[in-house]
Amino acid sequence: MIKSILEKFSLEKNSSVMLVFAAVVLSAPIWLTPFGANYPDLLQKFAIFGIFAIGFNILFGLTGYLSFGHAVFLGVGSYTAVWVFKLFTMNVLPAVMLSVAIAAVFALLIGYISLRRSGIYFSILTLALAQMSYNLAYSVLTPITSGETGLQLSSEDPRYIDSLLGAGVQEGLPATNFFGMSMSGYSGFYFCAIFLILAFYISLKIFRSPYGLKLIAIKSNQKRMLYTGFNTRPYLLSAFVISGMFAGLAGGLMAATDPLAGAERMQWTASGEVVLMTILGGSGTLIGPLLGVGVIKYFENIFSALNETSLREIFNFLPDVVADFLVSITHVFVGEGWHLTLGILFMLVVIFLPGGIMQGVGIFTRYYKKKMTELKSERSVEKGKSQ
Amino acid sequence: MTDKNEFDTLSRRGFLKASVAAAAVGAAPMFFMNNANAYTNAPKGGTFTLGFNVPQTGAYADEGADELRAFKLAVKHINGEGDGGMMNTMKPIVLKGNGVLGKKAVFVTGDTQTKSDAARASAKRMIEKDGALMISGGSSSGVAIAVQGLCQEAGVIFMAGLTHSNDTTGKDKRRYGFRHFFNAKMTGSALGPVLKEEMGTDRVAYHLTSDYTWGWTQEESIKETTEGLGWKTKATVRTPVGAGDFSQYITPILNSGADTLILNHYGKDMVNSLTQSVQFGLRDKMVNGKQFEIIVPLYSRLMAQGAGDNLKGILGTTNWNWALKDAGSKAFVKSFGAEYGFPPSQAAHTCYVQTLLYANACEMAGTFDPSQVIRSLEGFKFDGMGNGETEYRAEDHQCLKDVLVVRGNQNPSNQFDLLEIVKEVPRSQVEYDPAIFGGKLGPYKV
Amino acid sequence: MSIVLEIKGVNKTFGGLKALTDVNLKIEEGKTHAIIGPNGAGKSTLLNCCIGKLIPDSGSVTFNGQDMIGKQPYEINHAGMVRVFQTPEIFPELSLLENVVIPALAKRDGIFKFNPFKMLSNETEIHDQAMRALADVGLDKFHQKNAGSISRGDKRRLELAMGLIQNPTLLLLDEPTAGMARHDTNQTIDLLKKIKDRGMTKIIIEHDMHVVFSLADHISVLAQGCIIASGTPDEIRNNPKVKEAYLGETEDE
Amino acid sequence: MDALLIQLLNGLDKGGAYALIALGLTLTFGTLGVVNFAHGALFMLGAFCSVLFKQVLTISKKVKDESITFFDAYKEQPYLEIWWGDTGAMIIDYAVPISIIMVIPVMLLIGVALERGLIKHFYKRTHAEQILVTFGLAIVLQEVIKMFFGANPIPMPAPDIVSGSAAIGAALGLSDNLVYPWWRLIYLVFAGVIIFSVFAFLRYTTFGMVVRAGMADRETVGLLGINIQKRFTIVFGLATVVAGIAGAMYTPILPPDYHMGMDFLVLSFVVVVVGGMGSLEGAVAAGFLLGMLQSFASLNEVKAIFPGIDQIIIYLVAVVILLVRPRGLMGREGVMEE
Repeated sequence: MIKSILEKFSLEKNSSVMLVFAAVVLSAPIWLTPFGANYPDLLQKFAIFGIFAIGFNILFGLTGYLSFGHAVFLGVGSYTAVWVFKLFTMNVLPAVMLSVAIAAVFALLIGYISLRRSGIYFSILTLALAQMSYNLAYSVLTPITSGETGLQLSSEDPRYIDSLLGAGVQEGLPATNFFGMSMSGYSGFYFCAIFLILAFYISLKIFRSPYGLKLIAIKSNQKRMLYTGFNTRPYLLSAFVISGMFAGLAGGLMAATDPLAGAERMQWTASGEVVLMTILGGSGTLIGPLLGVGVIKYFENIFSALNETSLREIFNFLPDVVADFLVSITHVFVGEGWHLTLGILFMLVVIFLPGGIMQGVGIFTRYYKKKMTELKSERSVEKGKSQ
Repeated sequence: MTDKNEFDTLSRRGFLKASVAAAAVGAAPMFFMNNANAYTNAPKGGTFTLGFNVPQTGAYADEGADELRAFKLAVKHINGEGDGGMMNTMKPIVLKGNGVLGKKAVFVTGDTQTKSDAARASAKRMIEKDGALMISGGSSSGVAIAVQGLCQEAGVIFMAGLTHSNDTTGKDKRRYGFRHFFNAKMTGSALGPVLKEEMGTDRVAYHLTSDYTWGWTQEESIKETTEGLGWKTKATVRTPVGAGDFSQYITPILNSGADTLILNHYGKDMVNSLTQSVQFGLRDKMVNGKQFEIIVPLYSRLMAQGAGDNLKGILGTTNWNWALKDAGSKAFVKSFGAEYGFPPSQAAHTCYVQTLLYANACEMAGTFDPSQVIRSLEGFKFDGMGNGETEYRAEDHQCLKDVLVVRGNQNPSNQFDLLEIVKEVPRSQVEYDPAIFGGKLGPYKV
Repeated sequence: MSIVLEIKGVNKTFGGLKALTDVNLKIEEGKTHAIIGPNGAGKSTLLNCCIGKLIPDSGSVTFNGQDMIGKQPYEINHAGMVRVFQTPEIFPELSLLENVVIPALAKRDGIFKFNPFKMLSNETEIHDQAMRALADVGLDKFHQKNAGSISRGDKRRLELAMGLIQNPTLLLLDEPTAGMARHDTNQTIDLLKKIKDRGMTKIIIEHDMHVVFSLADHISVLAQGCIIASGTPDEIRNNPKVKEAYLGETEDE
Repeated sequence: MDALLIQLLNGLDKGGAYALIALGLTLTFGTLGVVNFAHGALFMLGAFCSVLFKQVLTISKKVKDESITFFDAYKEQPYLEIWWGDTGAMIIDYAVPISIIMVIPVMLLIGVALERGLIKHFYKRTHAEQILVTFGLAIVLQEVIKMFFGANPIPMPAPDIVSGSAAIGAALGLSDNLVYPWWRLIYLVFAGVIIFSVFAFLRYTTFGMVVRAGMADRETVGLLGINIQKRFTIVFGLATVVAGIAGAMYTPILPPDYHMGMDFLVLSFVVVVVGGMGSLEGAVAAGFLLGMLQSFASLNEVKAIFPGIDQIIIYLVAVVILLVRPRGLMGREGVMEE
């Protein structure tokens, strides 16, 4: 599975892959318009969770180690970024950089402990450590995290660097910026998109490096790796830290585009979400996790917002009786029923496409290619006949 | 994959080139951004959009569904459909039942999931995609504070739904945020005299408190009140949110010498802790020669159904109850009941009132410009909305009004008759100095 | 001739069962040393004690003057002792080429190297080396095939290539022809003969006497955890003790 | 002293509940090799079977409350009470324990249907895929329940006679403060009986012997030509029934709502893993250990020294145990380690 995708991609040049990827990402505001998903917040979420999932995939997709506590690094990244905004400057660059660094420290710590075990024991260790962090952040660590309310900016924050640089005291809260560029709206999306492209590039490089091959080999047969002369622990730990840093970056960007950090970002359900995204899209593939992100975030934001009124608008070209019937059926699956639809989707995808959406894509392209070659051969046969 | 001849590596420069080229393609939508408007989402055409952000999944989904029903009803009434509900009883009112400023109200909905992140994402969608002028709804203080902060940044008015923490209009208050619902401080002030009357001045209280900001503010407010009465506080124990089984926190109460248990829990936690406390026989106990009592400071009829008979005789406060007999409440219950076949909850009531108040303020201001609408809401005094004479205090955007002290009904006459009104504590008794909680409202213009 | 591997007084018990009793063995450089014995004689236990999978209760295992006991498997690998497994331990999801590339990388990169930005496609040297190793075992034509999809015999040969590419001082072969058809066995014997002149020291654990006598320079016979005989193939062939304990039963084969 | 005794009892009680929910989960793990994220949902389904049963029993004659004019409000009286008087009232009062009669066959049916229709096809799939499909199933199940029963908890009181507390202290000549709810004591005994029955079933029947052999070595048992498939179906059904009755009997303690399964999911996984994958004894031991520790960690005296310890104790213990004992308390090598 992994290999076939790898080879499929290696047939093309890295640079052309990157070119296509960058073009697709940066033009997302245009081609997502017909889906109603072209507004800045959702675009930012696509990019940010894309980074999160790409990072998670480096650990899970390559080494097969299923972490159930990756959201901790997302949360840590967010808290770090908001604290940098509060204490130092509203410029997002130091915040994002520090988010990655602090997340790396946490990942090193949690990874060092959890990687002493493998299989489900590893998963439970990460889960337990993450839940501990979440529970503490929600309650006793409130002075640092603001607990349930979430850490927010306040007009009383010192912001030492900004005040040193003489940013005048303004009424209301300052906004995050990248050397003056606003982090909300489309510019915020492009800022995140650049990081997404960078993250994808790093992931691509890792997938195609000797290091990446060794990680895949660990997933394939860890025992053999030991006897082949590799100490697998540092490989796993480095992959864990890298993916933790990606999550930290995503957390930092979340805070950069929307300066709030809440404890629920670290809850097990948040960790579970990235697992589901990755598997749904196709773990171990380069693009799969991004597709998973797209589907789940789209459901969460667009499907949940549909209600009977909006459904009626969609179906109003039909005769009333048919429209009523369709509305009465579909409204079960949208709005408050979006969870139901998501659950059904999970089941359908995994039953029929064990490799996730990417497997579906693979089947489709293979079918398409086969058809094309059949068509060609038919034509040549016909040509042969006519001659 | 090691077949080296088939590909070359991507140089750093090539990568940059690729990105720049793609950026050029993607830059186009930037121009759609509209900077010319004087304020966010100024309505175009014959409609204006309201965003109703309620929990549709998770523990508060039923409460959210009830809020949504109220919102839909409010929009109908504003647009002059239906029987008009509180439009007929609200005083003063400038709404004419033809929409607002000649524009019809339309709405979009979203799911907060009772999570700050999801609620903010949903509110952002409403603002950025659907062009919502006002956001309302919600069923927890964490969400309310998170969304309120966002609305301040975006320049969109937030009319809070069910949120009871002091922080919403205290340390986290915002110029663009308004709360009609009462708060923990007011609960404490309202309960005080009733507790004194019913339980005397010589009691020992034991608090079980949900371990998050709302729980803490309520514990603080109740403690202040009861200690003011002369009660002692034996212990304040923090319990994790969603603990499910509270038995390990209840057992120590038996030996503590306390004679009153105060449950600073809401929703599912309240249902579970109350059910389990009663099972442990707390209410049958005699301590210090007094009958042991349980108090649930914040009641919700909807959630309380889950506690069943355990609720009977237990004191608490509520923002509003459908059994109130004033004209405003009757009008609202009548149109809600006719529409949906059952009475509205307090969450539905507050959301309905908030929507009407917002619409009325726009009409009064003569514009949808939030900086003007805020000014007309600040200090606005009104009546006929079910809570007696009410004022939106300008200093902290908290509605000051009467508070209901209620008790679980011992002998309900029907399936909705769960709460019995003990006392309508007048506004004068629950008022407080807005300065005590600190916080800053921020600017009118963002 | 110098001694590559020296096993001295090794004992190992499992529960109450004595698996190895005072085993002494010296393996000379460049020689092919076969260890034979009936099932349950302790051959695999002995091998596992050499490569770090098991720790003997007493005794020492010295390789090139280094004590091997308690060492991690990857340390033993880098010391120059490489094992070829009895049941093929390969990377079934990867291609044949990648299967051989990995041990080649181990040889070059050591126990850990962090090089995520190096492209695999630029590793020309490793690639050529791997293709040569596959050619040695006759698998170079299928190098793109999935290792999980090839026949068992091919898997064994793939493993051999994975061992050979590391060019170890000592190669431990655990029943290299077990479960192979006669034709495949002969091919493997030819292959092992071919690499004999590379000067690699080998230990072969084997049931098949045909294989043993065609390859070994020196044979040790293990029975019930004890070495009962050691010597050249001819000496072993004529040793009555061995005949009694072991060969008698299999001569008809 | 009393405080410690009652906390000990509370720990046992919690432990019984944890052990019971972990038991079914570890059965599915150990025998079928399936990571079942829908196990919590099955617990929830059991509880709602009981709710449904009670709702059927309390189908009522509705007398309109004439004082309410804006909508229909009723004073309700169940037909059972009208027809059979006190006997009817008593049947309703005992709804929860009686509902077990319905819960067992219904859950068995659900379990068998799920195994045949879905789980069966996932024995050979990766754990990640099992997680995704069972998680999807859990969401679907809970959303369906939400559609019919709403999101709010539903009160399910215990029979009146056992709704209060047992005065254990007074009976033993100790302090009057040593009381414990009857229903929790019943649940503890019930958990013990179920756990014991499952163990006995696996130990003393041929069927159980094969299943245990299957837990130890799946392939060999398959090779013996035993129809393992059929047994797997029964085991899954058994696990479903255990989860279901555990849920049904828990309703007086925790008024059920559609989300309760998810709330128990993480906890039950931690219990199973701390016990050791595939070890029934381990799961039970871990259940009691964690219940006990959680109970004592929640004492005010302990919390005063370690703030927040009650919130993390379970996870902390899980981490420590897994680091000290690589495969949990009683796990075997090679199970679920890939």
